[in-house]
Formats: sequence, structure tokens, C-alpha cells
Amino acid sequence: MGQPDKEPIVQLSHVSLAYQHGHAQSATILEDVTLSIQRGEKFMIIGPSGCGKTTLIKAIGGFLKARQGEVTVNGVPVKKPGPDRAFVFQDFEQLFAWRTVLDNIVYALQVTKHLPRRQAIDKASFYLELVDVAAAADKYPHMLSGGMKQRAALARALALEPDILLMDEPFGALDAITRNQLQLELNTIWRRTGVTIVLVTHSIQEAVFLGHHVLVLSSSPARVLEIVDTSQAEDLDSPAFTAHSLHLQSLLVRQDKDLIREQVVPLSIVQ
Amino acid sequence: MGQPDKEPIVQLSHVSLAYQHGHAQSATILEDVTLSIQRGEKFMIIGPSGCGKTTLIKAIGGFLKARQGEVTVNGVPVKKPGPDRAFVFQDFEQLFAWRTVLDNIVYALQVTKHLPRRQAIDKASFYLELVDVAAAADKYPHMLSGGMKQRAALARALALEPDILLMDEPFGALDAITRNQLQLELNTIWRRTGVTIVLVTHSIQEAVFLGHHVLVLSSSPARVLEIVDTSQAEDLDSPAFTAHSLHLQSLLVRQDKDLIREQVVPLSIVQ
Amino acid sequence: MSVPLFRTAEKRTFTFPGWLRYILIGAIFLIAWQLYVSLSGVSQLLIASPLATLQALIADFANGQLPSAILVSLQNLAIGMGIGIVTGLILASLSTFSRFGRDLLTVLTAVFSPLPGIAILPLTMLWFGLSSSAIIFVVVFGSVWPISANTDTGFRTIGTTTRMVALNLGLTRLQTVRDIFLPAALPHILSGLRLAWAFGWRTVVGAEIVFGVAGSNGGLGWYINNARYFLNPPAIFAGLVVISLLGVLLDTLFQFIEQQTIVKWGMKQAQ
Amino acid sequence: MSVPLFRTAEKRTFTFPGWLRYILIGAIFLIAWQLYVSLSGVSQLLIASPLATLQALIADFANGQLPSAILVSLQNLAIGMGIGIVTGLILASLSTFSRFGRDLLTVLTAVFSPLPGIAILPLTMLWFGLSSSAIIFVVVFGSVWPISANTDTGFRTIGTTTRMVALNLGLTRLQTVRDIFLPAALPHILSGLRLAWAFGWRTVVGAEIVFGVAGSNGGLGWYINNARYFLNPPAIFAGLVVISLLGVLLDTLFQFIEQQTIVKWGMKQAQ
Amino acid sequence: GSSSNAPTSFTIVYQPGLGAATFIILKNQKTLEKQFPDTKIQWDIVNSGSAVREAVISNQGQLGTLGVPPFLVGWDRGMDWRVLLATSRSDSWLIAINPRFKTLKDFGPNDKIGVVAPDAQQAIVLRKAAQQQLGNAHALDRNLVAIGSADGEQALLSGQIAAQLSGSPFQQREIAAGGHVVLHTKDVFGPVGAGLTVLSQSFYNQYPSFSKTVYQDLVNESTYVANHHTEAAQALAADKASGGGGSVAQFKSLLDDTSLVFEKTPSGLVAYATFMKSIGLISKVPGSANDLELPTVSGTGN
Ligand SMILES: Nc1ncnc2c1ncn2[C@@H]1O[C@H](COP(=O)(O)OP(=O)(O)OP(=O)(O)O)[C@@H](O)[C@H]1O
Ligand SMILES: Nc1ncnc2c1ncn2[C@@H]1O[C@H](COP(=O)(O)OP(=O)(O)OP(=O)(O)O)[C@@H](O)[C@H]1O
Ligand SMILES: [Mg+2]
Ligand SMILES: [Mg+2]
Repeated sequence: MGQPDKEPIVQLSHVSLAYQHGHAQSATILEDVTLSIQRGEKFMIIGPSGCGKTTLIKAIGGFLKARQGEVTVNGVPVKKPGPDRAFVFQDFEQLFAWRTVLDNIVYALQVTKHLPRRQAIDKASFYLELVDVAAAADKYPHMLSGGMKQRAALARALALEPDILLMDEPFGALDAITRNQLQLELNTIWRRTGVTIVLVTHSIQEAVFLGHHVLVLSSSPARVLEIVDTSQAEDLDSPAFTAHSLHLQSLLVRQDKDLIREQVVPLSIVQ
Repeated sequence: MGQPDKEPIVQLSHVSLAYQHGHAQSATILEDVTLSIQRGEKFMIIGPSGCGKTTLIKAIGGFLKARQGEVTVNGVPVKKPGPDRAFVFQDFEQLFAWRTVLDNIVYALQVTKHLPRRQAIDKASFYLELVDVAAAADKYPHMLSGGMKQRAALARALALEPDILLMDEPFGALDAITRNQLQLELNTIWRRTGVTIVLVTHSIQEAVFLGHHVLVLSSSPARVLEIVDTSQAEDLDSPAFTAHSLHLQSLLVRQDKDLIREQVVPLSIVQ
Repeated sequence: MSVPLFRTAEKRTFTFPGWLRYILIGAIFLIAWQLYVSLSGVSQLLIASPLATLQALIADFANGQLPSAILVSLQNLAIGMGIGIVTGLILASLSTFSRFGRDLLTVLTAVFSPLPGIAILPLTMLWFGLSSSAIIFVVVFGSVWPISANTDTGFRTIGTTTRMVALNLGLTRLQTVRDIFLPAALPHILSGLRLAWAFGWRTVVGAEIVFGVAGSNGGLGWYINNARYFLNPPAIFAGLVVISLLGVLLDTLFQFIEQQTIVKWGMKQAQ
Repeated sequence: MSVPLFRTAEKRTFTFPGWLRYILIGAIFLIAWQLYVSLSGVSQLLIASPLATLQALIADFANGQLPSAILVSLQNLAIGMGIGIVTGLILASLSTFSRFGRDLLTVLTAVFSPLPGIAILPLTMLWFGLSSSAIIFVVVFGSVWPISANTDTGFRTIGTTTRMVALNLGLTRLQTVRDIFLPAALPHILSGLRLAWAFGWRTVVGAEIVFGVAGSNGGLGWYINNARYFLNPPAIFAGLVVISLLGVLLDTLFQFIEQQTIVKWGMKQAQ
Repeated sequence: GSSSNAPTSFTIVYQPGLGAATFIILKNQKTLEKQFPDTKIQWDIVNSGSAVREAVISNQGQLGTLGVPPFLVGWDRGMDWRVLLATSRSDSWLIAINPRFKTLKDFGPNDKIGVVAPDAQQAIVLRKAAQQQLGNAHALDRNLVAIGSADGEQALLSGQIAAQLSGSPFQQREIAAGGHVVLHTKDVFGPVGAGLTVLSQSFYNQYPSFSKTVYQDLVNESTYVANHHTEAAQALAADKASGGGGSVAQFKSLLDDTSLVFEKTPSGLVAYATFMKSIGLISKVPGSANDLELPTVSGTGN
């Protein structure tokens, strides 16, 4: 896999994030995050559960406003969400309950790309095929299994053919085979379209395998621990792959020192 | 880890399952499932996404009635759900939105065990500590991250100290470290209490590592492909572990033959 | 059969079809009524028996009095509710998208919704004349608040993820309301419509009774009032029965709509 | 500040506090009203100016007429609504747990909810005598349907997972309703209560107008009706203003309750 | 007829009941429509004097029928309306079922008396009677209940109220159901107090010939009704809006009863006004009945 273009598409400079509830404000979730994502790269985010991965990717998506600092996409400050940054959410309720699976995608294509219905159906079917949910195309979302919902949401995001794909643990509910299959599909699409991918994952190996860069967040209040360049570690058997995996793992373990009470199981195996 | 008692606690004989919608009925989801789970064992369920794992474990939980065949627990046909079979659901909305995290568990303890409030709080705090969500004990669920919600739900199920723990991908939204930590905690609790565990997972390694038996379901309509005895494969470095992992993987891959179009990545690594 | 056990499934071995059960309940009701009139010795000048009511119904249907009264009332109701629905939906939409709209809806609902239509009839007459416009206006006034209040609640209880998906697609406000908010809030909206219809009816009939604007074409309220004036209880009851029957009819329609929408979409449990 | 962008966040740079905005809207409203009366040349016998209304308000507050009328109406309303709320909640609960209850609620709602309270007043009088019990009965009759209908919708739109958790805890029916269904359906129930109050008011005032038990203990409806008979528009408007003000007061109470419950729980967007 | 001096539209607002016979027949015969083909004649039925008043104030109706007290209240508050002619003169009866009630003195504080409305003729009569028999016009205020005639009849028969003061046809039915008369209104004010047909002074001034024609038509119909009870009963029975389902025989017997006569001369205007002022319901009294009458009946009433 080639190197991405050397041109930043997403930039965060000294960004702090917090949640607002009426007039009250939560403690700071993310502090002083500075990073830049190159056009066409695959940028991974990992970190302990509850540290702020979702919060961060939502800020890039335009769903949260930074408390301090600035988020820019293509050099323009992010003001609101848009279909140029297709988002796959972490939870299972992201399909419209009142449309069939196919229609969910067709609708998204019609409103964002103004495709004629016929063409939208073709494209939607293609992507449903790709994520292997074509058999459930005419079902309503509440009849789908958790993994099928996630795959359908992924298909919708892919079908939008955006500049940037923002994905919050898109493979979280999938079995190993399906997950692996979709990782490969994602790579294929990326190679074909050069889309920029920002992906939150809880799997170190997924991060190293897919990513050019891996952002490691510390536990809360989250800061950038390190941004690891993994663009050379695409071969699973290479020493670089193993080295990166172990490095990331040590970064994370350091964060969770107090959690480890018993034997430490090699993480690369049991997960 | 020792062998479970040789006494079946859950038995399914020739069970078929389908969903009912008003007067219409869906196609058969699971067909002719026969299995028995011993008291005190850790029973794992794996299978391709959307095959029917959730459907199966819900039937054991008493949420679905078998179309054919019978599900028995302790020799008694399952009629309805109950706190003797504590359930951790796959989705993120299983905490009561109108109670704080702590109160969710306290409430469950009060209604099922009739504990006095003071004692219920102590026990709830203990389990929240265990899953590392104690810091968010006084938050309302909508303020939690996905992984935190799942861990809080897990804490509630554990706190009930049931005969049987039914878990539908309880670690699905967790990062590697937290996941591993909780696997170990689960083992500790299992060793201490001898609880019977039925766990749906999409990770082959998790299944082999945790399980005494692993049920492999075929893709839909799901049937039992094989029930693999993995009780001897507890050491991660043992040849048995690797052998079992590869065997399960081959069973699953066979199911998904048509899915694999490109290179096959070693599944034990990338997941 | 595999039935979700969410409601007393054990008992569901045999049930009459819905319409039969309703008719049974209705019949019991009628018999109780007849027995009360026959046995309690209550003055027949005050309460008519079902049989006498039936006679009055038949007679006044035959001579055209009831059909024309029904038509007049229905027409006033339909026009009034049509305007009320559109206005209510617009108010709720404005309230969702602009702070001024929200303030306006809050103030308007608070100030006007407790005002009885009867109390504003004199004013209405001043503005609309001694015509059916006056009655239509109070019907609008009576139906707009339940619709806008329920719709507003519906809009504001739409899940965060659904909102975020809409934002992500970059929908216009019109699209958001039409394609996302209206279907997502449909359970609330339907329950608002149900009430609006019931209260619209009350207003039509009440206005005709109290205020007695008739001309040559009095509606059902006028019919009932006349019957009262000339102490004709069977006709009073005939009028009430017609109102109820129309209610039952509309209820069936609503149930059908629910079945075809929110029940099918898994947003509401079936009846 | 990090604010969820779900609503026009860009514009939210500065806003007046809520009460100030409401007062502003109210003031504009009053000015428009005064101008209409002063400039349109409308007969002062039909519509009173705000100033004349204020005079009447002060005079009739001072001589005790209004306070006693308010008290009488509020008392009838409070008793009637209290009974209506309890009955409505019980009906909705029965409807959730038994097929017969459901059928009964369906038939009762369909048959009775379209009947105007005014039309059944004569019967009411027969049963309860010419006392405030008759008025209380029609208030019950007027408030029970919005509450039971909304509550029933609320109960039936509770998420499947929430239901399953309740079942899993093995809750009794009473516990399920009290601890799960009522809080989960609270957005619907509150919107039903809001309507019930508004319509309860209408019924009280309407019944007092039609049915005016006079003498020393007439309520607000009697007050308004009397003013109408003796061609005293300022007093009519004073009565309407009192009704509205009470409405505003109650609305504030409802908003406070919402803030403390469903908004805090993330079940509803803040105002 | 001449249409040059007629309005483009003319709305008649009347109340249902026996007194409506004149209007029903006028409407059925389309007399006005024939006389004034260029005028849009409309008929509206409302069910209280205050509704008639509101219609006239808002100019939704020009000609209205109502009782003396609501008319006087309107006049007192500054409406420029006057009496075109009277429609009917009726005697209303205070009826009780329980034989215990023989005079007003027999009513205790809990014995309710139903009247149509607080400003209705009946309510005024009752106060006057209280003044005469009990020495205090407000002695029975606590007993008064405002209740529609039909509801009141039911309330009386089922014992919810002790007595009811309404009018035809309710009082006849109440007698038939076993009631007895406690008080005749003609005993209180004399045989006065009438249903009035009113028109605004300014309308009359603008369309004098039109108004006079309407007056003459009404006089003719009134005379006709007074002499043709059978035809009037038929018209009432046929007009569902204002008659409402009674049979011809029922209406005939009501018309034959002498408690209601079709009387064209207004009466009792000054007597009612004087009394209403004395108990504070209105603020002024006309110098003579003439102040309240249009030229059509000028100087004839009292
Ligand atoms: N409520 C429902 N009505 C109809 N069909 C359903 C319903 N829920 C699930 N199904 C269907 O049943 C099949 C199995 O679903 P299930 O949720 O059991 O899968 P799963 O093995 O848990 O998948 P995953 O790993 O993605 O969670 C799927 O094909 C799905 O479409
Ligand atoms: N709406 C909210 N209001 C207040 N606090 C919130 C809200 N949502 C999340 N948080 C808090 O923000 C922190 C980070 O949450 P976030 O969802 O970003 O974590 P995450 O890294 O995505 O975790 P996970 O891997 O479990 O999904 C958590 O401590 C959580 O409690
Ligand atoms: Mg997250
Ligand atoms: Mg599942």
C-alpha cells in the first residue's frame, strides 16, 4: 500500500473538548489535542474504554464544538456535520427505523448526491452486497442482528463516497471472519478511491494492519500519548508489524497499570 | 482451571426458532439445535454475523419460545426469563436511563435479592470497581461511553450472582486491555462462585481461552456445526490452543467460503 | 411457535379475533344498559333504552335528518382538523428549529390551550360571523394544541444518534422535518391526532349545543340539543351513539395506520 | 465551549434568559391587542382592551369575586384530575398486561372519548345531582382519555431491550409498571398530563358555563358566563386572562418537572 | 316592492321555540325574498338572548328576537337598538313537584330553583316576587341555578331541583308529569313582558321603507299565526331546526294554550327597567317606553 499524499486534510490544534448540559459543563474529556491527518491516509485512534475516542471523532465530524482550539477540514474550520465526512456511529440505532435497509441507503444517496432512484438502488445494492447484507435489503432495521445493522450502516457510509470516512468502531460487533473480510474490502475501496479514513478501534492489530498512523490516547482526561507511524507495517509477518503491536500495547498497558492485577496474557493472542 | 461438574443445567433438544410478527412468521432462524450445558461450565457460542447467536441465547434466557423442541434449565422447561439467568444484552441501551449507574445495580439487587439499601450499595460499588466504572457511578447512562455502558451492564449481571450468566458479546465494545482484564475477572468470579457461563462472542481466541466448550453455528438457517471441547486448551502457548483455534477458524471459514475473495489473512492475528 | 414472551405468552394459546372480542364487549355493554333502563325504574324521560335508541336511529336515518346532521358536523370537523393539523405541525417544526419559534409555541400553548373553545366563541363570532367558519375556527383552536404539543414532544425525544445521522447527511431543514422528524416522531404524532380528533369532535358538538348556530343546516350537536329541547331521549341517545360509532370507525382507521407504520417499523408493540 | 451542535449552535452566541423572552413576547402580544381595540374601531361591547381588562381584574380581585371563583374551579379541577390521572394510569397498565384490559381500553376510548362532556351532563346530573360532583365527573371524563391514551402509547413504545431487562430481573407486574414503565414512558405521560390539564380546564369552565351552579359558589366559568349575560366584556376577558395565567403557571411547573427528569436522563432534548 | 332603498344583505337572528312560528312562516313563504329580490336574506338560529345581542353588536345580524331583560341590558350598555314590534307575550310558571312548595316562603336554603339564565325574564320575575312576598329581592339568589330549559325539566323530574321557571312547552310537560304551579309571572308584573323583535336605530334610519315593510310582514304573519294554529303547528313540526321533532298535535295543543299569545305591542319595558335598576342590574331607566321604540310601534307600548 502506498504512502498517502503529503497534504493535511484534517487538522486539530490545541483542541479541548467537554460536554455541555444546559448550563453545566462536564469535566474536560480531551485536552490539548494537536494532530494532522494527511489526505488519503488511514488514521487510527485507539485508547482505553471511555477515554474519549468517540468524543474526538465526533468533533472531527462536526457534532461537537471545541471548547478551546480549532478543528479544520481542508483548511476550513469545522462548523457543522456534512456528508463530505460520512460517519459510522458506534451504536446500533443509526439506521432509520422507518425505512428498509436498502431504502436507508437509497435515501441517503438521493438527498446527498441527487441520484435518480434507479441509479441509487443500483449503488445501494452494490454496497449491501459488499458488506454481505444484500439478503436483508428489504427488511426493516429492527429485524436485523447487531452485526448486520453495523454492516448496513457501513454500507451507507461507503455508498456516500465521501472525502473522509469517519468510523467509530465499525467492526465492533462482527465475528473474526466477517471483520477480516470487511477490513479487506475497506482497503480495496481505499485503494480505488483514495478516501481519507479515520477509524476508532479497540483492536491494536486492526490499527496496525489498517493504519498509516495510529493515535494513542491516554485515559481521561485524554491527551495524545503518541502518534505512531505504522505505514510500513502492512505485512502481518514482518518484524515491523510485531514491533508496532508490542509498542502500542505497552503504551496502553502503561495507562492501565493499576488494572492489571493477575497474570498478563499476551494481548496479541487473546482478544 | 478445573473440569465442570458432570450435571447438565441447560438442555436444548431439537429446538427450532423463528420470529413472529403479528400473524406473520419469519423464516426459521435456528434449526434442530440439540445441546447440553453442564453446571459450572463456560459455554461459548460463535458463528458468522447474523446467523442466530443472539436468537439462541435469548431462547435460553426465556425471551423467545421455541417453535419446536424444548429448552430446559435445571430440568424444568423454560417458560419465562428470570434473575437466575442474568442476561447481558448486545446493545448499549440496557441500563435504565432514569437511574444513575450505581442505582441501576442497587435497584436490581433490591428487587431480586431484597437486600437492604446499604448492603446493595456496597455490593454494587464492589462490582463497579471490578469493571472499572466506579468513577462514573453517579452519572446517568446517557453520559457514558459505549464501552462503559457495556461494563456497567456486566457489573449488574455479575452483582446478581445468578446460577447462569448469559452474555451476548459483553466485551464487544472494549479495547484489548480492558477486554483482557475483564476476561480475567470473569475467570476469577467463575472460579470463586462456580457460576455457569454462556457467552456469545465473535472472537475465536476469546472462545478458546475462556470456554470449556465452543458451539459453532453455521450461517443461516443456523445449525450446530460442531461443539468443540476446549477445556484442556487453557494455556495460550499450548499446541492444543493453537490447534483448537485453527480448527474453529476452518469451521467458520468453510461457512463463509464465498466471502473470501482476496488474500486470507491469518485470523489469529488480525481481528 | 416462537413468540416473543413480552406479554403473557403462555395464555395466548387461543384468542378470538379482535373484532369479535370488541363486539362481545360491546354486546355486554348494551345488555347492561338495557337491563339498567328496564330494571332500575329510572324515568324513561331521562334515559332511553338501547331498543328505543335503535328505533330513533332508524327513523331519523330514514327521514334524512341524521345523515345531513352527520355530514354537516363531519364537514366542519374535517376542515377544522385539516387546518389544525397543518398548523400544529408547522408550529412544532418552527419550535424545533428556531429559538423564537420555540418561545412562541411555549407562550401560545400556555396561554391559549387552557381557554375553552366555548369561552372564545363570542369572539369567534365577531371575527367569522354567524357561520360555520366560527365553528371551524374553534375546532382548529381545539385541535392545534394537542397536535403541536405531542409533535413537539415527539421531535424532542428523537434519539441523539438519529439526529446526528440527519446532520451528517447535511439535510435541509425541510428534509430533516419531512424525512426524519415526522416518521421518527410518528408514535407521538399519531397519539396527538387521536386526541385532536376526539377533542375536535367535542368542540364541534359542544359548540353546536351551546351556541346553536344552525341556519337550515344544523349538525349533530344541534340534533342532540333539539332532542333535548323537546325531551326526546331516544333521539339524544341516537345522536350520542352516532358520535361514538364514528369514533370507533376512526379508531379502526388509526389502528390500521399504526399497524402499517410504527408497528411494522418496530417502533411500537403491536396491539 | 463544546456544545452539541444539534440546533443552530452558531447562532447561540447570545440569548436572553427564558423568562425575559417570554415576557417580551407577552408584551408584544398585549400591545397588539391594545392597538387592535383602539384602532380597529371594533365595538367595545364585544372586546375589551387590556387596560379595561386590568381594571376589571383588580376590581374583582379586590371584592373577592375572582378569588372565590378561582378557588371553586381549581378545587373541582384538582379533584377531577386526581381521579382522572389515577384511573388513566390504571387503565393503561391493565391494557398492557391483559388482553381483556387492552380490549376494554380500546372500546372505552373509542366509544367515550369522542363524547363531549356537555352532552353527557344531563346523565351526569341524574347520577350525581346538581352538585359539584357532576362537574367533577365530567372533568374525570375529560382527563382520563388523554392520560390513558398517551400512557398506553408510551408503554407500547418502550424499547425491546428495556422490556427484556425488566423481564430478566423477574419483576412483578406492579414493580414493572411502577419502576420501569412509568419512568420509561414519562415523556409520553407528561405530554398526556399537559393535555389533560388543558382539557380539564376546558371542561370545568365549559361545564360551569352550561350548567352554572350559581349562588355564592360559582367557579370561573360561571363568572365568565355571568359577565357575558350582563354584557361586561372586561370581566369576560379578566376571566380568560386568569385562566391563561393559571395555564402559564402550570406550564412552568411542567417544564421544571421535565428538566428534573426526562431532560436530566437524556430522554428529551432540553427546551 | 321597491328594492332601491334596501340593504344588500339582511340577516334575521331568532331563537327556537313556539314564538318562532311567525318567523318560520315568513321564511317558508319567502315573502321578503319576493319583495326584495336584490337583498340576500339570511336566517340564523341561536339559542340565547346574549347570542342575539352579540350577533347584532358585531353586525352579523340586523333583526333579532329576544326577551325584555337582555334587550334592556344591551340598551343600558349603549347599544343603539330599539323595538320594531313585539313577537309574543307569555306567562311562565314556577313549577314544583313536591307538594310541600306552595309559596316562595316554603323554599329553604338548599331548595334550588332553575332558571334559563341569570339575565332571563324568569330570573328577574323571581327576584321581584321575592321582593313582594319575602321582602328582599335577593332572598332567593342563593337558590337560583342557571340551567337550560330541557336540562331543568329533567332536573326537576328527577328531584335535583325543587322548582323550575321556564316556559312553553316545558311547563306544560312538567304539569303533565305531576307538577303544580307555585307562581305565575303575570301575577308579579301583571300580564306584561314580551318577546321583542329589535332592530338598530341607525339601520332603521338608513332603510326606513325596508324596515317598515319587514314590520308589516311580521304583523301579517303574526296575525295569521294567531288565527291559524293548525298551519302554524304544521310549520313548526316541519322545521327541524327551530321546531325539533314535535308532532303537529303537540304543537297545536301548545299553541291553543293561552299562556302564550302572539302580541305585537311591547309591554313591561318600563316596569322591568325600573325594577332592574332598583336591584343594580342596569344603571338607567327610560323616561317612557317611547324611548325604546321605533316609529313602527311608537307610543303604543308600556
Ligand atoms: N425481531 C426480528 N424479527 C425478524 N427477524 C429477526 C429479528 N431479529 C433478528 N432477526 C433475524 O434473525 C437472524 C439472526 O439474528 P441474530 O440477532 O440472532 O444474529 P447474531 O448471530 O446475534 O448476529 P450478530 O453477531 O450480528 O449479532 C438474522 O437474519 C436477523 O435478520
Ligand atoms: N453526553 C455526555 N455527557 C457527559 N459526559 C459524556 C457524554 N458522553 C460521553 N461522556 C464522557 O466522556 C468520556 C469519553 O467518552 P467517549 O464516548 O468519547 O469514550 P470512548 O473512548 O469512545 O469509549 P468507548 O471505547 O467505551 O466507546 C467518558 O468519561 C464519558 O463518561
Ligand atoms: Mg466510543
Ligand atoms: Mg447478536
